[in-house]
Amino acid sequence: MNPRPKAAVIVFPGSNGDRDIAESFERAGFAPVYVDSRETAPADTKVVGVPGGFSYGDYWRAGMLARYAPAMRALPEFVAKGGLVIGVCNGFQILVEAGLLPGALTYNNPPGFKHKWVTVEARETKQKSPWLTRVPRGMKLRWPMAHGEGNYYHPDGWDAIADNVPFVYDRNMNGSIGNTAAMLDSTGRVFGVMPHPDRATDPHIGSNDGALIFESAHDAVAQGLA
Amino acid sequence: MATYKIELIVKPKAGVRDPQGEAVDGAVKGLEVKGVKVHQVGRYLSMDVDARSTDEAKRIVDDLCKRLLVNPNLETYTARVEGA
Amino acid sequence: MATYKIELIVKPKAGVRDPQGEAVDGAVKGLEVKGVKVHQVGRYLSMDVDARSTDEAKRIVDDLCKRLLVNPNLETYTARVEGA
Amino acid sequence: MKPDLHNAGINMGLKPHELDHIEKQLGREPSLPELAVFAGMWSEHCSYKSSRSRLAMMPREAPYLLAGPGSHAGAVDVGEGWAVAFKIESHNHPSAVEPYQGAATGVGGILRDVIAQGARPCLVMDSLCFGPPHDAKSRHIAQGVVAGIAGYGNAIGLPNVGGKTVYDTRYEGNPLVNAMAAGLVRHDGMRTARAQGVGNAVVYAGASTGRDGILGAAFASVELGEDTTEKRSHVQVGDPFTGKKLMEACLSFGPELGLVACQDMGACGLTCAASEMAALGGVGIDLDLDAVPLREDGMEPFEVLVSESQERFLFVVEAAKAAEAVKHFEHYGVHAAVVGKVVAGGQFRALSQGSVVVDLPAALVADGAPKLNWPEAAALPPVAEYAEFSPPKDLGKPLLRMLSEPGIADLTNLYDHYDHTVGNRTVRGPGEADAAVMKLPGSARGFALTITGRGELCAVDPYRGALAALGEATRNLACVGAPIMAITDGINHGPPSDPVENRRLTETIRGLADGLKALGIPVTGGNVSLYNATAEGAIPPSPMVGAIGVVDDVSRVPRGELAADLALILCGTPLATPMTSAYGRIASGQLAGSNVSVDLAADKRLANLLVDAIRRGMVSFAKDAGAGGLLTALAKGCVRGRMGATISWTFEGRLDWHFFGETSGVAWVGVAPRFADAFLAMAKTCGVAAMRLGSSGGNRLSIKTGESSVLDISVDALRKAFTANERGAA
Ligand SMILES: Nc1ncnc2c1ncn2[C@@H]1O[C@H](COP(=O)(O)OP(=O)(O)O)[C@@H](O)[C@H]1O
Ligand SMILES: [Mg+2]
Repeated sequence: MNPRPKAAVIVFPGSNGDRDIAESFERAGFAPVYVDSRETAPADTKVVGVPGGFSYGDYWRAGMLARYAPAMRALPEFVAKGGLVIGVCNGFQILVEAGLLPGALTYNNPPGFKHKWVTVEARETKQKSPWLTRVPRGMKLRWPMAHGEGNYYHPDGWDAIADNVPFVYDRNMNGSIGNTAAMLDSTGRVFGVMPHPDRATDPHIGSNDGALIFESAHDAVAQGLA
Repeated sequence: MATYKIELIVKPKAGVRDPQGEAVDGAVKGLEVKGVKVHQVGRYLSMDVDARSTDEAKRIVDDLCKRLLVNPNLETYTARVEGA
Repeated sequence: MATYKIELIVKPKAGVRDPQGEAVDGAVKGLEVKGVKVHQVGRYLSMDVDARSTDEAKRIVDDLCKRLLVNPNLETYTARVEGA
Repeated sequence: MKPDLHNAGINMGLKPHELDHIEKQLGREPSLPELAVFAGMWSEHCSYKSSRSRLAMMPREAPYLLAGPGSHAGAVDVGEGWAVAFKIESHNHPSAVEPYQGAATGVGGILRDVIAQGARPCLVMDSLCFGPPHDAKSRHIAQGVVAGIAGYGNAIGLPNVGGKTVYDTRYEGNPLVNAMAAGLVRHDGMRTARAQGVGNAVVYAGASTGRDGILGAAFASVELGEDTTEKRSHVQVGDPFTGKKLMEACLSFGPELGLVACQDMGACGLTCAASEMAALGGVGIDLDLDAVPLREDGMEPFEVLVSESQERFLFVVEAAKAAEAVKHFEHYGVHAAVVGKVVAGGQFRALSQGSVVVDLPAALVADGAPKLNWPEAAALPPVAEYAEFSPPKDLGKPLLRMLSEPGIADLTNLYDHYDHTVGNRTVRGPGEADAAVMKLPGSARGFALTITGRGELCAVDPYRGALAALGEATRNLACVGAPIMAITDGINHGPPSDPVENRRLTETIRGLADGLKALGIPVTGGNVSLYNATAEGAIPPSPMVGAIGVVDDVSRVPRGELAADLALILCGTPLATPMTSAYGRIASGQLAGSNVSVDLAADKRLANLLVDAIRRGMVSFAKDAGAGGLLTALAKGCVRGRMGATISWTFEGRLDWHFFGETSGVAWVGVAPRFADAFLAMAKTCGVAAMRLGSSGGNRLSIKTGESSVLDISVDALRKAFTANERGAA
């Protein structure tokens, strides 16, 4: 049997979803490794997870600082070589701040942190994403959301991003344009998502709908696509 | 070298919705205070910058804003420099 | 009646712990920017106030700060009034 | 003692007899910093001097109790080699002054107790009492408190999985903010606060020290300098980011890295941590105050000693590994410094600028406060019965009224400020069942926690009110299949200097003690907050009970929301007579009613039945009757499940008391019809009266007694009433 492929989880000071995403990788068949943000992921890493939490306390602006960490600086090259990246919640904010995904995430409207089980719907995107092969278009999934700065904004409006939005909330939760709940880069390999698929991979705790994401990535790696 | 005192204000860019400002405006209205309209809520930061001139101090601040403190998609900023 | 433009800055009271300020200072140091010391992080707010005089505008703002915008246990504020 | 010194001591809050005691024990006059040390450590908060002897009435032993009262946080064995450490702490007064930071630092503080035990925190719960939401000041406090709990807990990454919220005019101006935290630790991973090994280093780690939380009023005397109290003492500000870094650094700092003992710096800061560690270990500690990381200039030695700056820990570390330990903490981004050492003898000493400013027996500081025996009233003032009122003809109106009552009504808007699911352990969070259920790592096994407290009942009868809180905790846990196993308690009371209040305190503790004995379970530790009063008077006695139990298989835990096509069974025997209750208060308009209904034996029988049936996988829905009585409970199940129900039954006595009274030992159970007979048979064996009264389905809640319809209302209308009072929830 092939050894389990490595999934690196970057841990920033203040990250608090690192265990959640690592467990989700593990359930999908990966071998998760934690990588201190001051270091870089092992060379044989196929998949990188940027976890949720309050990196650097989320002071001043969520995700502001993380992009300068060595682990993050290595990501553009990693993606260019075919690596897969997922950022959840604060991880999504970090990927956006780092320029790996377009647009910006700002204060919820109405303002304030909110936790809620939400329903998101899968959409057709221009690029096929290895993160979504198990998620048919139109599928509805239940994940918890838990954020205060998840309001997705793009200066050029919905039309500029519509092709890259793989999930929308079934109703507006935080002010995001077009109810955007997630975003893909132009390669489809970088996936940022505001609600938490990583908290929906254990049927005992609310929903198993998040497992599809991590299993899709595992398929891609198993088929040598990443 | 001299030390310059800088006051930085970062606020929502024109056209970007400002839910925080709206919420504060709503709260003011809730107090039944008339004739007050809150426009924007932003962030304030004070710092000391060592530089050879006001211009250099400004450059350092601009650079810091670009690299870290301001998200150009959402925000603009003004920096006031007080002399050494 | 005239409309006054007010810029309000709310910042941590001297001596009160300012975790944001500490964290942002740490962030700047982390970027290896030398000669910059972040002191305080606070909030900025701009508003229009209808009043008969600068003094009255100031009074309205003071009152609003006391009732809503400023937490006197932790914060102080300065308000700049621009004429009508 | 010189008059100046005496006055300084009194200003700091020490009592004349305590000053005498200090002088006699020392055989000399204390120095000013020494007085500050005593003032802090002998405060009610740190010394329990008014309650200690009475707290000893509570049972505190059980074979599965791995750490009991006196440890940082008590710990119980939950199986598979895991222990859960859990504890309640109050932050009432800080929250009254500064709601956001008061509540936030309350959460930070209780987390550090759990961490000090060696446990990784895995949840927060909170029990809150506020003035009524229509009062603007109370609403402001409530919003600040909830935001503060959210601000700290969410950022540090702990799910808030449930709580209790009460709105009552009697908490106006004196809110109660009790936070409970729990954490997981392997049996062999528990830590001690016992300082040992002469020559070992004392290491400080965490945020730097400022003039935070130094009791301004206590130190406002000329001898201490010209500064105003304003300048000298700041509100404690919480920093969850530092808290998180510190938590990770502490949890990864074990014996292999030289750890000998640890204690968090909470009330009375450095002094409390150092003197208690020394006293526990029977050794002395020398502190070098000049080595303490400071945030502000010009701090005086006494300020450094009693500062309550947040996010700090003190460690005893093997001498040879001290430098490595400092590096360990710095790696995690927190300040650390060697600030002292363990010495022979039993003195707690502090040095500043080369001179000894404090030199006191550690045991005297930590445990030497003379007990305070306040006079006690012989009896409590009698409580009036509710005035007569006639029963409603129909249950609709009162039901809608009950559902919209703040504290009974929907709290989604409150608890959705909290993250419920971070950490991937939350099987049942707020609003999902009567108790929170958490999973153990990599297992189907779990544990359940609930926190409750009924000041409304205790105001009438603290003894029975305390029993009722234990009863409700027992039922709540049983509704998720967990037999109650241990509790932590938060006692919130008025000033014991008032003989009536002091008597109430005795009654409350006696109630808890007798109740625990009846249930056969121990208390693992807790918190006492006295002096909760405003000019309007004392708060009602408000003991909070945080209870834990083990769940064998989390996949069998029923829900508190009704599903379709269940047989609805009422367990227990509701009384149809007047009793102290939310209904009585609302219907009569009086804060009275002398009859607190409680029957722990009935609660225990009910719990045995529920736990057994749930373990067998028979139960889909379970909800006990608490505030609002059994009809309110069923209606909540309907609203949460968006599901109707049809009930029919005949009984004796008044309709309204029957349906809205708060009898012990009563719960609704919903089972698939094929299990109904088996469940009823089990009930009989357990000695629980149980009746199959109807079934779930449709979109109306309809009740018939005999031939007449007493309720027929749409679930939609129920939901509207339940969620109408948006302002109630912060
Ligand atoms: N202060 C609080 N923090 C978190 N959760 C709370 C708080 N107060 C109440 N809750 C949760 O809200 C839900 C409703 O509370 P309550 O009305 O007391 O119980 P129930 O409706 O289940 O009888 C419960 O799940 C409880 O845990
Ligand atoms: Mg209950």
